Formats: sequence, C-alpha cells, structure tokens
Amino acid sequence: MTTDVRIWLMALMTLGLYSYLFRENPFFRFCEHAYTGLSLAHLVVMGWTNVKTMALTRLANGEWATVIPIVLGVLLFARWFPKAAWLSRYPIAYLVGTASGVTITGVIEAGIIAQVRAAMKPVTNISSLVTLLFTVAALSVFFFIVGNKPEGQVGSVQIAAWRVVSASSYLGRLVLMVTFGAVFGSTVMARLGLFIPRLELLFRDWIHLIR
Amino acid sequence: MYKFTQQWLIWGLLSIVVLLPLVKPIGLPVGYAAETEAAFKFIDNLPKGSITMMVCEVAPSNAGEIWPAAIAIARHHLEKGHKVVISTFIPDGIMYSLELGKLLEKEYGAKYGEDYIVLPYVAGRETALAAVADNIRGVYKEDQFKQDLNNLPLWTRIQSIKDFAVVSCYTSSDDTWWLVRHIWGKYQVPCISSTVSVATPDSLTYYKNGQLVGMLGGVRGAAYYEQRLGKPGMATKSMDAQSAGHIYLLVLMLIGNVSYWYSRRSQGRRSEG
Amino acid sequence: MNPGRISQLVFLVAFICILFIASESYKRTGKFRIRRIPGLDAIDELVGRATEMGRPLAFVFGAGEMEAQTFASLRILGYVCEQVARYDARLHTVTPLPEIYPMCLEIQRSAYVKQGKPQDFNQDFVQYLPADSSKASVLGLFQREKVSGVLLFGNYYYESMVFAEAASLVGAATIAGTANFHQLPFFVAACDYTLIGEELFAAGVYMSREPSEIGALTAQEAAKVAAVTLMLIGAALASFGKDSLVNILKN
Amino acid sequence: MKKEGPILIGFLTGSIVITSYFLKSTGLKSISDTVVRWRLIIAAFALALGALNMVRLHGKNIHHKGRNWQYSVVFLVFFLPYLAIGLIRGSNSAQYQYVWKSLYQPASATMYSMTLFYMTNAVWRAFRIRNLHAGILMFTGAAVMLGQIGIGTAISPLIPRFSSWLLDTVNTAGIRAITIGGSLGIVSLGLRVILGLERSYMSDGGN
Repeated sequence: MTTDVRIWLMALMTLGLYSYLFRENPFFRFCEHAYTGLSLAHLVVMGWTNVKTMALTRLANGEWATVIPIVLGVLLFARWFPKAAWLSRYPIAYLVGTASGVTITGVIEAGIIAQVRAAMKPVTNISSLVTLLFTVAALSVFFFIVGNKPEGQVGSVQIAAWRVVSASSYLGRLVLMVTFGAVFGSTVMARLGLFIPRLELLFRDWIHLIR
Repeated sequence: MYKFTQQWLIWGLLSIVVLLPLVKPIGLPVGYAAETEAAFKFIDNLPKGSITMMVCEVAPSNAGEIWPAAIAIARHHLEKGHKVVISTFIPDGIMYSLELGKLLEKEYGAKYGEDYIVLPYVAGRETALAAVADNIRGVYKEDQFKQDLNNLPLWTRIQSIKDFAVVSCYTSSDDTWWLVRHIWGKYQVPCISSTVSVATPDSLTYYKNGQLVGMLGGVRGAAYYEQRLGKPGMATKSMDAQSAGHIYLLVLMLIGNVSYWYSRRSQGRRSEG
Repeated sequence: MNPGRISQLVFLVAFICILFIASESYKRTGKFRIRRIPGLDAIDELVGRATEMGRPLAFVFGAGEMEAQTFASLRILGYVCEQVARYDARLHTVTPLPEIYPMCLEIQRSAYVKQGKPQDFNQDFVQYLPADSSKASVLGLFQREKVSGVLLFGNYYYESMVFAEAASLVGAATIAGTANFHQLPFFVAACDYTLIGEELFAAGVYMSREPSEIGALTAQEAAKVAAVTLMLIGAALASFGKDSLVNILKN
Repeated sequence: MKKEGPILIGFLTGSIVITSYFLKSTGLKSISDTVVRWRLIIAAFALALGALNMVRLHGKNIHHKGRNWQYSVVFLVFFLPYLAIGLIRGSNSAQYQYVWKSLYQPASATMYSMTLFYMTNAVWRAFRIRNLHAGILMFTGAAVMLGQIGIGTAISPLIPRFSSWLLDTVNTAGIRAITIGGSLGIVSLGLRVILGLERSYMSDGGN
C-alpha cells in the first residue's frame, strides 16, 4: 500500500463516491458535498479569469464599450429585488438571443443542407439504396402533421398518404432502434474506458496489486 | 432487498472481470481502422514547420478515452517537426493542456513559444469556438501564463484560423460538430476529431461526408494510432480489459434473455394449469 | 453575400415565410391536428402519481450548453410546474447551467402565481448545481427525497444513463427527452417514455396550440417534406451521373 | 419596457449574428464578434448568481440547523478555501493544482465511470426480447459490441463486417434523420426566440 498522501486522497474520494452503488450513506454524502464545493469554486475561479481577461483588461485598455456587458451582467442580480426583477430579463434576452443566432447559423448548413446533400449519393448497390430509403423512413417518424389518420369525409388521396406515411414511419422506428442499438453497442467501450483508470488507481497506485 | 443483492452480484462480477486482464494482460490485437489510418496519413504528410491546433477538451470524465489519443497525436506532431497551439473551451481542459505541454518539453525538448503555445480557457463552448474561427486574434491576447501573445514567435505567424494546417479536437462533447460547422464549414481548414466512442458513429458520418480528414474513435482509435506510431501507450494496454468487459456484458445479455424466456414459459404453464 | 450560403438563406427565408403564413391561417381557421406524443401525455400521469404517493418529482436539465433544446425543455418545465402547482405536488428542479437558473425560478414562480397559489412557491426547490458535481448531488437527491417521478430533459450527455437507471432503481417513473442521438439509446432503454429528437421541439405546440408555434411546426414539416423530395430526386439524378442538384445546394 | 425591451435585445443580438453570417461585411462581422464575445462576460455573471445562491442555501441550512446541515458545513469548508486559493494564488499555482488533481479529478472521473455500472444494469434489465423493438435494439447492440473486439473476428470475420455495415448504412440513415429533425427544431425555436414569438424564457414574473 502506498504512503503517498495524494494517492490516498484520490482513492478515498473514489471509494466514497462508489459507495453510493451499495447505498446512499454518510461517507458518500461527505464526498458529494466536498466535490460540489470544489467544483463550484473551480468554476467561479475560471469564470473570474474570464471576466478579467475579456472585460477588465479590455476596459483598462480603453475599450469603454465593455461596460455594456458588465452592466448587463450585474442586472442579472436584479431578481433579488422584486420591484426591479424585470430588469434581469435584459441580460437573459441577450444570452438567449445570441445563443439562438449562433446555433442557427451553424446548424442550417451542417445539420440540414449538408445532410440532404450527403443523402444524394448515386444508387449503385443494395447498401446505398438501403441508406437512402431508411433515411426517408426514419425522417417520416418525425412527421407530426402530414399523414395523420384522416377523419370524416376524405378523399382517397388522403387515405393513400396516410397509409404511405404510417408504413414508412413504422419502418422508420425500426431503423431508429437499429441506430440506438448500434450507438449503445459502440458506447460500451467508452464506459469501460472510464472505469479502467479507476481500477488502475485503486489496484495499482494504491494497493499495488497490479504492476 | 432481493433486487439489491442481484445488482451487487452483477456489479461485483463486472469489477472482477475487468480487473483480471489488468493484473494479467493477454495481448489481443487491435483491428484496422480506416478513418484513423486517414488521420495518421494526413498528419504524417504535413510539411515540417506546419502550424497545427489541438483543441484539448479533455476532462477527468473523458480522459480515459481521449487523453491517450491527444498524447499520441501530439507526439506525432513533434516527431514531424510541426508547431502546436493548444486551446481549450472547457474549464478542466486547461489542466490537460498544461500537462500536454510539459510532456512535449520532456520528451522532445519542445520550446514554449516557439514549438508550442498553451492558450487560456475561454468560456462559451460553441460561441467561443466560433469566435476563434472567425477572429482568433480578437479572442486571445494573452497566453495561459498571462504573457502577451505577441511576444511569442510562433504566435506572430498566426493571423487567422486559415494559418493552421490542421485543427484536431479531443472531445466527449459536440466539438466535432462545431469544428465541422465553424472551422471546416466556414473556412475549409482540415479537421481531425478524436471522440469518445459514444460519439464515434456521429463523427464517422462527418468523416464519410468529407467534413473531417480523419478521426480516432475512442480507445480503439487511440490504440491503433499508438501502434501505427510505434509507441504503444495507455490505450494499447487497456484494450484487453476492454474486450473482457464487452464479453461480460454480452454474457449478461444472454443470461438475461434465457432467464426471461424461462420465467415466461413457466408462467405460461402455471396459467394453463 | 458570403459565398456558399445562398441555399441557406433561401431555406431561412422560406422557413420564416411558411411560419407566418401558417400561423395566420391557423388564426383564421383554427384547424390544426398533430399526432399523439405518448411521452407528453404521460406527464399528467406522473404528476398525479406524485400527488397520490406524497413523494416529490425531480426535473433535471442536461448539462450540455444552453441552446434550443434547453429552451424547449424550459417550455416543458413550465407545463410541469403548472400541473404540480395545480395538484399540490412537489417538484425539485435541478439545472447545471447557471444561465437558465434565473429562468427556472421565473417559470416556477409564475406557474404558482397562475394557479393562484403564490405563497406555495419555494425557491429552494430550484437549484443550480455545478455541472460536473451535479451527478453526485442528483443521485443523492433521488435517494434522500425518494422521488416518485423523474423528468430528464435538455442537452444531455454522459449523465443520461446514470440518472435514468438510478431513477428506476429508486422506483421512480421516468420521462426523458433529448435531441442528442448519442444519448437517446440510454433513454430509450432505461426510461418509461422518451421524446426522440424533434418530438422535444414539438412539445410546445402539443401543450399550448399557440399560433406562432403551430406556424413553426408547419414550417418544420414542410422542410422535412422538401428534404425527402430533394433526397429522392437528387439520388435519382446522381444515379444517372448528374449531380446538378448537389451543386445547387452547394451555393 | 418590461417586455418590449428584452424582446428587442433578443432580436438585435440574434439578427446581428445571423446577418453577419450571410452578408460579406467586415464591419458587421466585427460587431457580431463583439456581440458574441460579450455573451461570455454575461454568462460569467450568471455563474456568480448561481454560486451565490448555493452558498446562500447552504448557509441558511446551517443557520437553521436544517436537515443534514453538517454536510452544508462540508460544502463550505471545501468551497471557500479552494475559492480563496484560486482567486489569490491563481489556478496555475501548485496548491490549486494539488487539490484539483488529488480530490476534484478523481471525484469527477469516478462519477463518470459510474455510467458503466448503470449501463450494466440496463443491459441486464432492458435488453430482453420483449417485443420487436427491444429485440432489434439488443441484436444490433450485441453485433456492434462483438464487432469492436478481437473475439468477434475470431468467431467469424463476418461479424465485424456486418457490424460495420450496420454502422455505415442503417446507422447513418437513422442518425441523419435525427440530425435533420433536431436541427429543424433548433432553427425553428431559435427563430421564434429571435422574432420575439417565444417568451417562455422570461415567463410572467415581475409583472
């Protein structure tokens, strides 16, 4: 067994959190709260560094406009004063607006158009045909309006549409299950990859069972 | 109570099964991975002196899987005489960025500021990465050690993201997606991604679409890269334990189904009788 | 105009036009039908069960960064809060994202105000927890509070499996939803109900029938139909060696 | 001012980012860069708000000797000194790194590794052929798992080939569909936020 204090700390923290698997207990609770305290402190320190480099340094260099985000940031605290609480909506709107803008611009090309383009591959063999048809089928799972079961007096076109969409979305669900199975299967490796270093810590570094 | 003992049995056996190969390695081979080969070849063919960026989104949570890949590619860069700029967009990443730098100094005598730079953590995830892609000099003024970046010779060679020969990321999150969106999508800078295996199928699609020049999927990708580089490391070592864990889960699945069918059959009989 | 972005702009403009036309037409006709989404129907059941058992519910946001999935989940939180306030159940809300913490508070409070029970609102039931350590804290919460139902929504990563399975081990019913397909398998395997991908975004319409939301969903639907059509035509053209459509979409 | 102001801000910020994405204008581009950068500063204040709230909650718990108040003490005992080290000595300092490496990192890694245990449980509990869907889920999961390890190849070289065929074709199809659907959702909700149609984020409080 090692005499290194650091390894001991690491091992105890690891065991403490693992003890939850047995059942929730005081040792786990201690580690949980210690961990929460540390991670919050870590985040605040990182956030502070950010504010310093992105705001305060720039402000000191004469970039006066940087006052705006600082004021907006401070306004977040307005919600502690019921009368002024509405002021905190300004910074929230800013956060939400920019987040929306940034994600939209990125997602149209990579998430939609590029995906459609990538599906336009020449059908030369069974695999390419399967990919194309299965993509269409899986997409129809997400049809919410088109192809709903017709009600009342309807034409044969609507009934045909309903039949096509429901058949396609039935197949689509199976395709999604295959996808989920495949993703699940390929994840096992990841989870093991996380567990192995823990075992190495406990059995190699701590009690020296592994060489 | 019954439920809990059954669980502990399942979990206890799992730990033992994974531990055994670590105590006594078997040495199973690693299979061929075309996408990792592509990444290896791409980096191998870059000219000496190329500037590269490593987006080190490594955290304790994912280090088991992607840290070996980051080390393998960093070593490859230095062996080929490339310059490395290390950046990160998660708070924990900075710890690993610093460690990566230390490793390069120790193993290759890399000089800070000339051969590699460690950039500070920037908050904002995708928005931050997008900002770096659009205007890298606007985002970074100082390095992680609070020095003015303009005093570093390597930094003076960088004006925009287009000065990088390749950008690689090590991530358990959507960084691959962001790289593809903002760095490849907007500026056509080649990207390589090393992802945890959960994200591998996803990233594989980007590779197939031609949006990535190569990728390393989980420990297996890293193990393959290590072997290709001729420097077996952490990833190669843990592959045996990986296999054992997989087999255990498969057996568990089998037993689960057999017992399920058995209990259903006996229930069926009981209801008949 | 930046090169290579014309098709994106066309898409965006068309999307906005359809959004407004469809929402106007709904305002006039009031006609709209959407297919059932079982996961959303189950929310009422979950609240009812919590009231019956006298045990609280937990709503946990994914720890991935704030984006549209998070907003969609806030929308669902709003609905859940109203149900909880109406039936005097208890709800623990946990967010690992500091940015949405104030929004969660607002939503919870206004739900109680709307039900005429502002005095029942307790802000200690809304918690911000640092993303990393929230896993331990949420596990602790599940067992200590003996939650009867768990709702997991948003931009989920690793924690999906832990939360979903740990919830089922304490005997809680689970409803989950995310558009991150790499976590969907775990939700599908371990939860009672899962909102898959776009279903998460349809939740708003499902619960409120607000014209602009109906407009947006119609635009999404039109985009999907267009995508299917383009894919089929494009693949057919490509099979005959013509990649004109692919090239158009590169503009 | 209570509603229109924030909506205007949301509209301006969002549309600046989007317009600068489409238009070729360096001026607009630099405005948009600034807008995006400022967001990071505001986000840091949000973090401070969350952190202060946590401290308040635990402080209150200790003050009232509430349930498990001892653990609130634990929280503060770890939080405050670590914060002090980080702010005074900086995150590069030896002390800060020592705590990070010996306590924070193992804790974090342990929590993540727990996914394996829960996953094992899910494999045992959920991967049973109850119906067609569960059967497909299990079958493909097993095939891909076998395909990833050397044993799969040893049993039959067809296994890894089948597994990679699945990943290439069916999986690509499924992921593509989910991606398109999800992206449409993102665009739609994002647009509604920017256009001021989606207001749930500011709810009705404050009126």
